[in-house]
Amino acid sequence: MRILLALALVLGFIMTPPALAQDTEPTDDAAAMTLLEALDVDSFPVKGEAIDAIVRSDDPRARDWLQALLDGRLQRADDGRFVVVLDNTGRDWPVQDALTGESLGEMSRRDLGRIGINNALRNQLRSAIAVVDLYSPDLQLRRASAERLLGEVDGDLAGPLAEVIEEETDARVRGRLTQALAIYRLEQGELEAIDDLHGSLHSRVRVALNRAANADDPLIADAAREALSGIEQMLKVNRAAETLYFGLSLGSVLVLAAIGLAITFGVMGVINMAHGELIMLGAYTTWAMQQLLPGQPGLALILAIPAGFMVSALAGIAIERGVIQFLKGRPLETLLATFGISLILQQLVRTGISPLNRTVITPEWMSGSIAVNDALSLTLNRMYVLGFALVVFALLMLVMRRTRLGLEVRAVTQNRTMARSMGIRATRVDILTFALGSGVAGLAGVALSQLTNVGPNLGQNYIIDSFMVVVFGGVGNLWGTLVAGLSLGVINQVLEPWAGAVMAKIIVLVFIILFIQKRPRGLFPQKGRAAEG
Amino acid sequence: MSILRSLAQRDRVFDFLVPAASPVDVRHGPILYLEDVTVSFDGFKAINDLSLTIDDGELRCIIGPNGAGKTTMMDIITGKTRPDSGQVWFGSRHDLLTMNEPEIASLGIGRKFQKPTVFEALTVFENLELAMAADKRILPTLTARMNGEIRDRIDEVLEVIGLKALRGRPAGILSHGQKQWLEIGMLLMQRPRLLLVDEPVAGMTEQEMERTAELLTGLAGKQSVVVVEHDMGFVRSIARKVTVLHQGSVLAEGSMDQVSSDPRVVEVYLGAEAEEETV
Amino acid sequence: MDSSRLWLLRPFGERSTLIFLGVLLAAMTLVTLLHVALAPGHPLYVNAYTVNLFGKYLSYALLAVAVDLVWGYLGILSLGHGAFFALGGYAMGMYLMRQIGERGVYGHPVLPDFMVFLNWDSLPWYWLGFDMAWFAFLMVLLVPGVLALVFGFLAFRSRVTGVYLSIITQALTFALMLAFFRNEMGFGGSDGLTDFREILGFNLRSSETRLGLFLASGVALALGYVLCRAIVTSKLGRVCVATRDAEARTRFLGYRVERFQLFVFVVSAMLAGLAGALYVPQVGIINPSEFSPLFSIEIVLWVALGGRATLYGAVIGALLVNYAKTYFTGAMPDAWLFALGGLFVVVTVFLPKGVAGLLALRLRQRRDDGGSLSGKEASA
Amino acid sequence: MNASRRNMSFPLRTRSLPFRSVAASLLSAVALSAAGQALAEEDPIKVGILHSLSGTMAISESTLKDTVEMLIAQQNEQGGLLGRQLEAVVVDPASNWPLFAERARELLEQHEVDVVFGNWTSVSRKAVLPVFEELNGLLFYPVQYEGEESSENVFYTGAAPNQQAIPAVEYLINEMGIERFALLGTDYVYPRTTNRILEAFLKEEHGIADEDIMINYTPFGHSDWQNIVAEVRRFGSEGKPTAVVSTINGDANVPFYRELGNQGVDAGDIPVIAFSVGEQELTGIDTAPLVGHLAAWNYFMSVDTDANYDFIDAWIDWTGDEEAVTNDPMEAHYIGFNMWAEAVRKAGTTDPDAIKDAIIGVVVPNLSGSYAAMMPNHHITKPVLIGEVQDNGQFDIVWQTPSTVAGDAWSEFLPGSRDLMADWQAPMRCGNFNVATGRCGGSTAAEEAEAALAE
Repeated sequence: MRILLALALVLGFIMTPPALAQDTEPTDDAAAMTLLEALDVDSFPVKGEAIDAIVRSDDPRARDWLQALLDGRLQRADDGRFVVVLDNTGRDWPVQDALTGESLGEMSRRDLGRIGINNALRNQLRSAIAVVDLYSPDLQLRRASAERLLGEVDGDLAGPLAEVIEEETDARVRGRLTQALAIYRLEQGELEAIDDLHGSLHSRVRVALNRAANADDPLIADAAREALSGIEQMLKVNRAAETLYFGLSLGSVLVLAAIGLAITFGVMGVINMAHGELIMLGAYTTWAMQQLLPGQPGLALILAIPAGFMVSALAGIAIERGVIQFLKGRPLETLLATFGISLILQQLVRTGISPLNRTVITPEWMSGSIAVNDALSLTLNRMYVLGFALVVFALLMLVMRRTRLGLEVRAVTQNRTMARSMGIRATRVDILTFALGSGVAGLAGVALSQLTNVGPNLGQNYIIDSFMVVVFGGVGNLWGTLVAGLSLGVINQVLEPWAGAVMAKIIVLVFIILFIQKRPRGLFPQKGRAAEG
Repeated sequence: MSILRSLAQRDRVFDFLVPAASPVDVRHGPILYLEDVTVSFDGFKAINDLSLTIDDGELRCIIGPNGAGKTTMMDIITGKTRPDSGQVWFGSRHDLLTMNEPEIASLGIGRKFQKPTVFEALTVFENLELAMAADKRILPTLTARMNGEIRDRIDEVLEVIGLKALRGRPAGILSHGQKQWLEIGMLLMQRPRLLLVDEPVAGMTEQEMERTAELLTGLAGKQSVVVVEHDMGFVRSIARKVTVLHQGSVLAEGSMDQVSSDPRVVEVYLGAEAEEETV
Repeated sequence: MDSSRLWLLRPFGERSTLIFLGVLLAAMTLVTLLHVALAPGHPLYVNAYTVNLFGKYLSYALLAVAVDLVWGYLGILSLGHGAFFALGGYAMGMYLMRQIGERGVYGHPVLPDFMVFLNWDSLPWYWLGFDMAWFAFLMVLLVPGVLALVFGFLAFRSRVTGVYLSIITQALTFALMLAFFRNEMGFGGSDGLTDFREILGFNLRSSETRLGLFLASGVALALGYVLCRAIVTSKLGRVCVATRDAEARTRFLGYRVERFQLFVFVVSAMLAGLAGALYVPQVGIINPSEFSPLFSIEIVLWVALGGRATLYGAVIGALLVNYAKTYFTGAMPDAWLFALGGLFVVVTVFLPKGVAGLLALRLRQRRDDGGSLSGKEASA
Repeated sequence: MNASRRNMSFPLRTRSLPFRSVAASLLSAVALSAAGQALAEEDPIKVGILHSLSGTMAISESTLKDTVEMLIAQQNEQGGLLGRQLEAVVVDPASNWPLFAERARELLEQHEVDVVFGNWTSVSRKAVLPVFEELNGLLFYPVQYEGEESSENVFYTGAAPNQQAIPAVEYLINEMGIERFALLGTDYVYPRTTNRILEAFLKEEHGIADEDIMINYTPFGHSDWQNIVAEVRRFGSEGKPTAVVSTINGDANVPFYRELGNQGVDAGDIPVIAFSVGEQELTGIDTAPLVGHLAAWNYFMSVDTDANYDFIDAWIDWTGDEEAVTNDPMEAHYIGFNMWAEAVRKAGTTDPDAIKDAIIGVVVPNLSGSYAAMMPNHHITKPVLIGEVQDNGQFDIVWQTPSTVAGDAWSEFLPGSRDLMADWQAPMRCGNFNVATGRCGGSTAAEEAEAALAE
């Protein structure tokens, strides 16, 4: 595999750089056909040679073929033609001719045979494409290509690579390629190469240094060990930062799921067991938006934020008017009734939509991660959720502190009869509070659709955790919910590598149970006579 | 493991054979003694350096505007609220701050709440039965049997509070005034040394009020009674000694006439009343 | 001495208890006769499947009585009674597991199959003793009892009540479920304990044993009912009701409320454990899903539907809901969750006193024929 | 239906509630059983279907119910069996394991079905096993499982570990040059056993060192994979080619693959080979970041044979859903059903004992172009296929065993079962015959443990 890559690279590079091959004459179709036919064999090693041949062919269509092959779209029809499948969903697929590029309409999947590849070939294809891309004018492609070459450099590539480094204008690409070259030089026993590797957190560098630390040359071994110990120190810091991030991220999910509950439970004293299902409705709204706007998952997601809020808020109003208003002052009964509602909502989704999980697409700008450095990268979807949670929290605080509704809500919470006698319409406040809490649950659902399954059981998985967060934080205190959610998230993630995922969860639960015994009103209790209720 | 250990240490809690609390020692002075008691909620001092003594057999009225700390004081005496500092003694032997509500209750301190609380699902008779001074540990309660003596005692109290005809009805159907009496009846069943009565005549008719006044004055002498009340007319009709609370501490103390002529009291009261009227 | 025995006999003086026991006895006799005396194929013949089903219902009914004791009379809505039920079931399951002996698929004389399977070489300490019936049966009561004692001691001491208590009982059963799902725990992980062979020497796969278990469940239900009835009709029962309605007041009367709560909670947990122990040999498996919070909430529904604070209401509720469940999941599986969810809503909003409440209302209306007080009382 | 309604309304009208209620439910149950008996005299052959239609497992199991119903309809179109029509008896065990046992008993005792197709999880199979043995019923179990079982009354048409896990790992080692393995699984019996077998296999057969095997278990429905994926990433970044062998179950997969994608682990760096992720599970996942990850099954929807295309078309017509997918357990039911039908024809009766004798050795075509044979240990022969996920939610078959593999009831890699074998033919008729002691149901583990306890 390594040899093949080098071969492809060297030949491709020395004869004519493939990126520059555009202006050479296209080989004739018969030759192209031969090249492609060589791919239609069962043996993967033979296929590897065929790919190699395509790389060497200078055919301008080569990169497209390789890409189609990599994507599994290069197929052979029963009549012997090679086609590129444009869309492979359903029973009939639109195709185009691989040689001429003209559209051939739709073909039945029965009549098409795929040119299969495996992971070895996939790596070979990627490397071949990467080498081609090293000369690409597109900076992103060059960066990706440089990333791939780390640890893949050998004798044949070292010389040309040095020249590429000279001419490269982008500092990041140059740095990466220098490291790639340094790893090779270190393998060759060059002591100075270690200087280029100092402080790099990349795992391939570490592997190379580890190997060097066991080298026969004591000078190199010592230098490598010294470089490694520095790296290890930095890794520890990064590891801690990573765990903190994981914890905050998990915590933000808990906060989002719990904060709506903190409002309905804390402010109104209503135990809403259907809260999880309101979250689920928000998630399904996201899915529905994406169905309505095919091809624009990002826009759909953004639109789902208000839509999810509205859907859950309306459902919340329906629950409040339909059931909860009849159960004033009987919190345990609301618990049972809303539990019944949660069962009904789940089953509605199951029979109305599907018992199967729904696919919610993560938009491009939310996938992947931001690399802080080579050892620490923060996943983007979770970063967005964390930010979203904080924004939602801030807005809620604003609503509670700065608006008339917030004032009225607080008044009703403190003393319902007094508030009513002062002209506050307690019923209206109840409806609005419940709508607000439910709507926030919908927002949580929109966020969760980016992290986990969107299915009928989504809500159930969060309801107990949400109650724990609210109770732990102290009922009727939004700050408490924030602190409780984030700290439980961090505790969980710190414990997890040490105790395992299940034990971590059990420990957290037992901790909360014991904590409630110690401080029955949570971290931030309401004080005074009003709290005695 | 530590849970088990704490269970073991607290085996006292599960010991059903602890002797009943020893009688109150009033040989060396007052039956209730509060000194420098302070308690605050969220920075607000509900009780501020309060000192108060109640003599054995005394009937004391405590008045004061809203928020003066009357109910909080009751809470402290009965163990519901713990003060931040100060001392509370029952007789000269019992430090109430080291005890919880049932312990305090079984020492002989009975309390009637501001809002009448009776057990609505139980009958009037059963309410009194539960209140009766008896062995209140688990097994004796489980095996307790009704006998003639107990029945006589309950009937006696029913007579006093005038609810004999309603003995078999659930307490939930009683009128407001009847509930107040039932609660007083429950206090009587406890045979307390000290009765704490919070606003006994709120919502009562003139006639009912008179009866209540009779009841309370009849109790004094045998028991010590502390009455917290808003209704000045009622206070005047029963009071021998009055304490005025203001902002968590004692403003004035003495007979009704002395107190009502005290300029500070007048200011506090009139000011407060004027304020109340504007609301 | 005399008096302490008398409180247990007190329920026999009540008409409702006598009716309840009479009906139960009659039903048990009828099922037994129809099962034993008639030949299979006779239209009234009750087959072993049905006997088994009824046995299961009866153990559920006992569980419902246990929940009603704490919820109806003490006002503690436990959303974790499934945990006590499951622990009793596990204790019984461990006994039954040890009874398999060499007949397991691996033929190991001591270790249950799943331990051989997971390559354990000896029995964990907490499995010791479960080969003896008396020890296992004792554990059926003790394990749930001790858990309830420790949990209740902590909770009641710090006056965690109402909604908070409900939520932490739910957390308790959830934590136990997660724990029992772990294979390292040594309780068979998600598969739990199964493949039982015999109990006290009787073959579990014979219909005679099944009939015996059905009768045992009936007897346990009767005993449990009488015990609970004795408790709630005693002065202690009235203290419980007083605590439920006005906890602070009860404290000021000199009752150590937390001890009464603890006592009743522990009794209830033990009854739930007993119900679990009767349930397991009849269904042939015990696994962690019995700890699921959903199940615990469902039990509460049985009680709510039947009517709180009546005990016999709990029995009616358990029988009704489970019969409906058997029927619905057979006839229209999709409708079951709708029906169950709808029941929760309808019962809490429109039938706060449950079926028993309706019944009592009818009775009273008939008795005092348009009496003005009855309506008021029912709504109070 | 009437019975239940009557039962529900009784308490509202009468005084002596408990008696009437019990009596009513009793009567209705009796009526039910009487109805069952009357039907048993009729002609059709009854086929029981024991798959959850509600609860958490409904996602996977309800399609299997439809599959069996489709197969029954197809068989009836061809004139049924032995000149009799087939009739499906469907019950819903509602994803509740004790209810599985109860429903199995109902099928066998109340409805007197001739054969049952059903179950998905191992625990549900364990729960019904005693019932089938007691009442001598026949159960066809269609899902890949951990092995270590062979019952006279159960036919295992899904894969045993040697028909899925072991070939998959051999593929990783031989074809992809993998040297380190992260075995991730949901904490239940199937992953536990599979991973133990794989661990033993990797160490004994391929000399993989302890530090090159990482094992991790997570609870059902686990949704926060940050830590574990980070750990896998570190585990895989130490120079040796690494793969993840996943026995992660159902719902936990979506967040797992998502986290993998987001943390930048792609199939080229650390491929994941899954044993529980099939076409149906992929319908709930955005497959774009998964392309290239692997799955090992005995059937994929993308198998290129006419039999398969016919099956898919029939399935699409049956469900009326153009996007309907087929998967491995469906094929297992297809095979199991045809085997049973063949055995009924061969035996000329539906009597369980006759079927048990007749079915061993029955050979029927599977959907991937080869043949499935029922072995004496009640497992069947299957080809093993490795597929790579494509962006359309299908698998591209990249490798398959040259011939079919016979399922092992007892793994040779577990010490407890090394000496056990199953043979349900006369004269042996034993599911756990110990070749070391020559006894049925015995094991050397017994003596070892006794010695261990004695110490």
